[in-house]
Amino acid sequence: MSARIGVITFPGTLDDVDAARAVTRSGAEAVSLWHGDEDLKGVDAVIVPGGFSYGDYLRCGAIARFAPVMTSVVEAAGRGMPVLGICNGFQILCEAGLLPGALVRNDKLHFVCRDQWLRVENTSTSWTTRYDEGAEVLIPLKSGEGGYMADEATLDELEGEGRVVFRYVDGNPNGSRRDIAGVCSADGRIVGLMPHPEHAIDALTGPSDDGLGVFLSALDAKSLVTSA
Amino acid sequence: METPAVDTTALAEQTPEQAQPYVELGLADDEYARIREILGRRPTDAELAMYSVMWSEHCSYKSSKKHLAYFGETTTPEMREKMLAGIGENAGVVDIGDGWAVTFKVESHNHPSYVEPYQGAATGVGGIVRDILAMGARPLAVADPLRFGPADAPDTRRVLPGVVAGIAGYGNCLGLPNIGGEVVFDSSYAGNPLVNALCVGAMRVEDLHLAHASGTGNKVILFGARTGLDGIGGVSVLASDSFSGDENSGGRKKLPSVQVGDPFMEKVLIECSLELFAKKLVVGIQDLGGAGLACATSELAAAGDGGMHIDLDRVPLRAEGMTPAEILSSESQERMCAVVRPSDVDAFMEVCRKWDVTATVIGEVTDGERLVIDWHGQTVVDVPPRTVAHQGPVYDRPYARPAEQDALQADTPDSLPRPSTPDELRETLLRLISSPNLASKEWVTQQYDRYVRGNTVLAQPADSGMVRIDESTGRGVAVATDCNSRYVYLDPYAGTQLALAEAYRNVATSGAMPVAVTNCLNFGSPRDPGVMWQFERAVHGLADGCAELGVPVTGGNVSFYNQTGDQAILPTPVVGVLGVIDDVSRRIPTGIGAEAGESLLLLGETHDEFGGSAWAQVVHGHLGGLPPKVDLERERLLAEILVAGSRDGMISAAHDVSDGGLAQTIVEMALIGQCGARIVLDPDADPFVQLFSESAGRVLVAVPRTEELRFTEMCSARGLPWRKTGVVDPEADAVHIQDVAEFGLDELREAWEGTLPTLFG
Amino acid sequence: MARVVVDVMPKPEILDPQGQAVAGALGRLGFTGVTEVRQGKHFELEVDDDVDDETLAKIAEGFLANPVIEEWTVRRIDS
Amino acid sequence: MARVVVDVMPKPEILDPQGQAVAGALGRLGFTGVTEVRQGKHFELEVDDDVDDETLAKIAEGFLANPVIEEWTVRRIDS
Ligand SMILES: Nc1ncnc2c1ncn2[C@@H]1O[C@H](COP(=O)(O)OP(=O)(O)O)[C@@H](O)[C@H]1O
Ligand SMILES: [Mg+2]
Repeated sequence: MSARIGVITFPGTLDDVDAARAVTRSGAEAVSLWHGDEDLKGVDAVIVPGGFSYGDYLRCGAIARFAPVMTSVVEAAGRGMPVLGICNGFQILCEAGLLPGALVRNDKLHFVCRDQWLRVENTSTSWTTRYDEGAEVLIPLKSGEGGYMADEATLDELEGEGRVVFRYVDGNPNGSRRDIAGVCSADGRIVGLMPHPEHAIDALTGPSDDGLGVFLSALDAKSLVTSA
Repeated sequence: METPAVDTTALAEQTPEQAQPYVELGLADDEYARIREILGRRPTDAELAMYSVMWSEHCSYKSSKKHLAYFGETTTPEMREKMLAGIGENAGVVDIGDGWAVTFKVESHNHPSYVEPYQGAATGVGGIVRDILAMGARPLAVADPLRFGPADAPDTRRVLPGVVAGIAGYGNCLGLPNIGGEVVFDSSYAGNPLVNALCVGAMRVEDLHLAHASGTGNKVILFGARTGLDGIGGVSVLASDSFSGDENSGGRKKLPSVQVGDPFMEKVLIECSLELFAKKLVVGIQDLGGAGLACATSELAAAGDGGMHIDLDRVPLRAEGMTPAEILSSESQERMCAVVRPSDVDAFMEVCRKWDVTATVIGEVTDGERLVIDWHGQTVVDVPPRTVAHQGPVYDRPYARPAEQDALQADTPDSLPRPSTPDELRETLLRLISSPNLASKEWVTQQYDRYVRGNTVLAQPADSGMVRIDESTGRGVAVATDCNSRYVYLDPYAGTQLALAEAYRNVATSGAMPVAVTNCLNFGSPRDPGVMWQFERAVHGLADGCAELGVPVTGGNVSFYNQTGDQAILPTPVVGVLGVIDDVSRRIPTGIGAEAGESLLLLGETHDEFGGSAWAQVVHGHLGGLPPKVDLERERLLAEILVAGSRDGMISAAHDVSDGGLAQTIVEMALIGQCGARIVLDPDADPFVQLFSESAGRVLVAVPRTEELRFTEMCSARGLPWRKTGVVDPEADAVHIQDVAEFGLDELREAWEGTLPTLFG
Repeated sequence: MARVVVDVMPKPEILDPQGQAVAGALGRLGFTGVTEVRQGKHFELEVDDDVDDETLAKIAEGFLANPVIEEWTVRRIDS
Repeated sequence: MARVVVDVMPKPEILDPQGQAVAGALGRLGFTGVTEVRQGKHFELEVDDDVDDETLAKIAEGFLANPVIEEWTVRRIDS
């Protein structure tokens, strides 16, 4: 039976169709999850996609983290279910305390949409096993509040534990500390990143198909648990 | 403060002599007289508000209607074949095959964007997206043709970043990819920038929704944002006492006519509406844009087969003490109005609850012929809806070719000193590609999300934006908007045809077949006979051009009064062309270097044509003479060749030749493809003319060596002139123009990409 | 050296989608009793002592606030 | 009914690009003497009288501010 991967839709989520397409393209089944339902429909992993949940009012992700579905996600993540947060999803996971740090306004103050080179720094997370160590990938970045911030102690800890998963190369687009584009939880099962691998699954509609590896990796991650 | 007495129809009957501020509301004496005649009494405040706003230039097209009729007259039955909805609907709809229908339209939001650039531009995007949604379509993408004053003017530094941030802030949050547009600088736009927004949407043919309120007993439901004091502007004179007496008696002070957008609400409204359509819960639907409820109720009722009764007390309000006139003319954003069968109301409300969208039954369709609106149990509006929506005044404004036009056309660029030595040519090229109008627009476009929804196949920088509509078949559409207003100024008829030709060519250059046209006609004051002449010529040029190309005008928008003081903007009829491609995987990109060996072929003919050119502007600050010649027969042939070339895989890259000439085209193809090229000019012709002339009807194509013979034979057989102009050179990090100069790609990149970041930070 | 605080708020008649979103979320989070929320900007400026009130007013009106849609207050805080 | 003001500011050690941009622009506009600008958010809440300080503190810390990067103050304003 193929893996079933949930894709959450909040009001204002935009890239849910894209995330679902990427899941399907990788050979898994995409299951759509609604922000107002606590039910995770028995999925093996969850993607919190990009967009502007609740208009990004107050702070990006600040309102969405309180949605009923997030209660279940936090609980399932605690039991080891793989969770991926992309862009707004990354912001939501940080707000929810599943990942350390916070995302702030880009240093140049403008929204930035561009094809961005990233280095995959950790290939043992649930979402990166299909990449070669140190691989450089070209993936769209599109965000206005993508600057990764955490205090020095946290940053040192992340570096020390190998929890920086993706790093910007060829120029830091948004002022992120230590060029961090994505991080993971201590057990490597929760990953958040600002760039959009789901927009790089096909050279027709994206700059490359380099992003597919993220979704294929989830097939290998075979959940420790399945959501109830 | 006591609530002001409400003006009712009963009161109006009793006080026929009461003076009314119709002049302040923009109505002429005879227009006011006509309203009295229609109603057989004086209008109430609320009626006066409705008529004044619906009979405004913006809503009634009173100065342009007479001329716009020419579009209908020149549309042949053959051109009409694929049109499912045309002029007169919210947006035109075209059948693109396979059961798909596409709708697209451009609208202007010029004045609001000058007053408050961010919100003005943001709400411009919001408005056009609701227009497309109101056709029953899912909005797919947006584009934004923009015009500003000189790039280095201080006010441009206020307006441009705000406008761009507003379009980005709203469009990105809506989840609509931005796939194109224009950024043009000219001093004539200094006090009057042009912010035009285009939206394209798609639906299954059977899902087309028209704005009709039929079926007696059907409910009228207002849904979306609450109604506040947004954009009331002029109508606030009805509540102020400056007109009827004492300043201090508590009337409302004049409100800023600025609207603030809530893109999140709009996103939710889109998803909610699409779910309502899918569940077939909607009989008729109308977006609320300019003129708010006044427009939506009168247009819905006018288009239906009965009357309508509205209970204004039920409208959810955001501000206290709003008068009926204010509620009717409020331009609060993110609202829609639907007509729903009574048996579907519960299901309708259920969908709205799911999306957390406020929805309220505010009235119903009646079997009468009148639009009746009540407030606190009394009737404040009782009118024949057609008189409000469609029977506004029609002006036959005087128009005349300005006396200066001859002198302008006689002032040709022929005597301007031209570069001739290799050094001069080299310097001219670098100067042109770094000039604000020709420089890379990445500073603007990288603020726009072009990826969202994962169907964008081409976006800026590209000749046209292209989105996939059907993932299973690969069917998609391409859109381009163009207008060189310098050409239009020199010759409005030919200049508008050149705008059409360029947009048409841009669509074909990406491999799509052009099928329909929309427009946004931005002009100065219609009271100026010279401006009216420009307008009349532009409409004729466009309509005749469309007839010649066989593509119908499906809709458009007119924006008059674009001027600073007495100085009108350059006439700017922005033309949008929609094309269809049956498989987006055969799109033609702009950048070279994708194939191992490619030849560069210039299709079309180059003449010594510099009137209105970028060279004349940048180097000499000159505008005079005649624009390049337009040959639509040639454009059509060129398009057929490009589409055939794309279908048979004979073209690996292509880019049209327009502003800045061939030099600009080559530089962009090289920089976008990050690949060098060797160019060989015709030794028997002037290199300056070959590099910088702006002759129309030309495209530079890259053809794989293996296809070269087949492709050139096709061109020759069909009578399209072509000339081999060079080869792609992936080994070289340079563009080498034989006997002229060599340019490193880095040097070109710095010149082309450095300008806007330097100006705008 | 003085510290100056400038608060900038959307005008009362102008839509405040952010404030509305916050108010809505508070309700869903179970915080009852908050009937309205408006959200604006808060600036803290360190200024030399010779910067006078008129200059501060100009900075607030002409730059920190957008008078078309916002209102503002300027306060000096002793330090 | 009471009015409550919550001000939320980036922590001193967190980069504040918006504040920096404002400070830079003021310099270019010829306003000398403004040595530092920081930009945060200003919330005005209308709350029922029975909403206590503890609840307000929770709203500020748990929702209006993100303690990872921001600090905040809560003030009641009589009305
Ligand atoms: N320049 C034009 N060319 C063709 N049709 C036009 C033009 N300007 C306006 N129209 C048509 O007139 C109708 C009314 O336009 P408009 O008021 O902009 O529509 P809406 O009421 O949806 O805002 C529309 O169908 C529009 O397509
Ligand atoms: Mg409309």
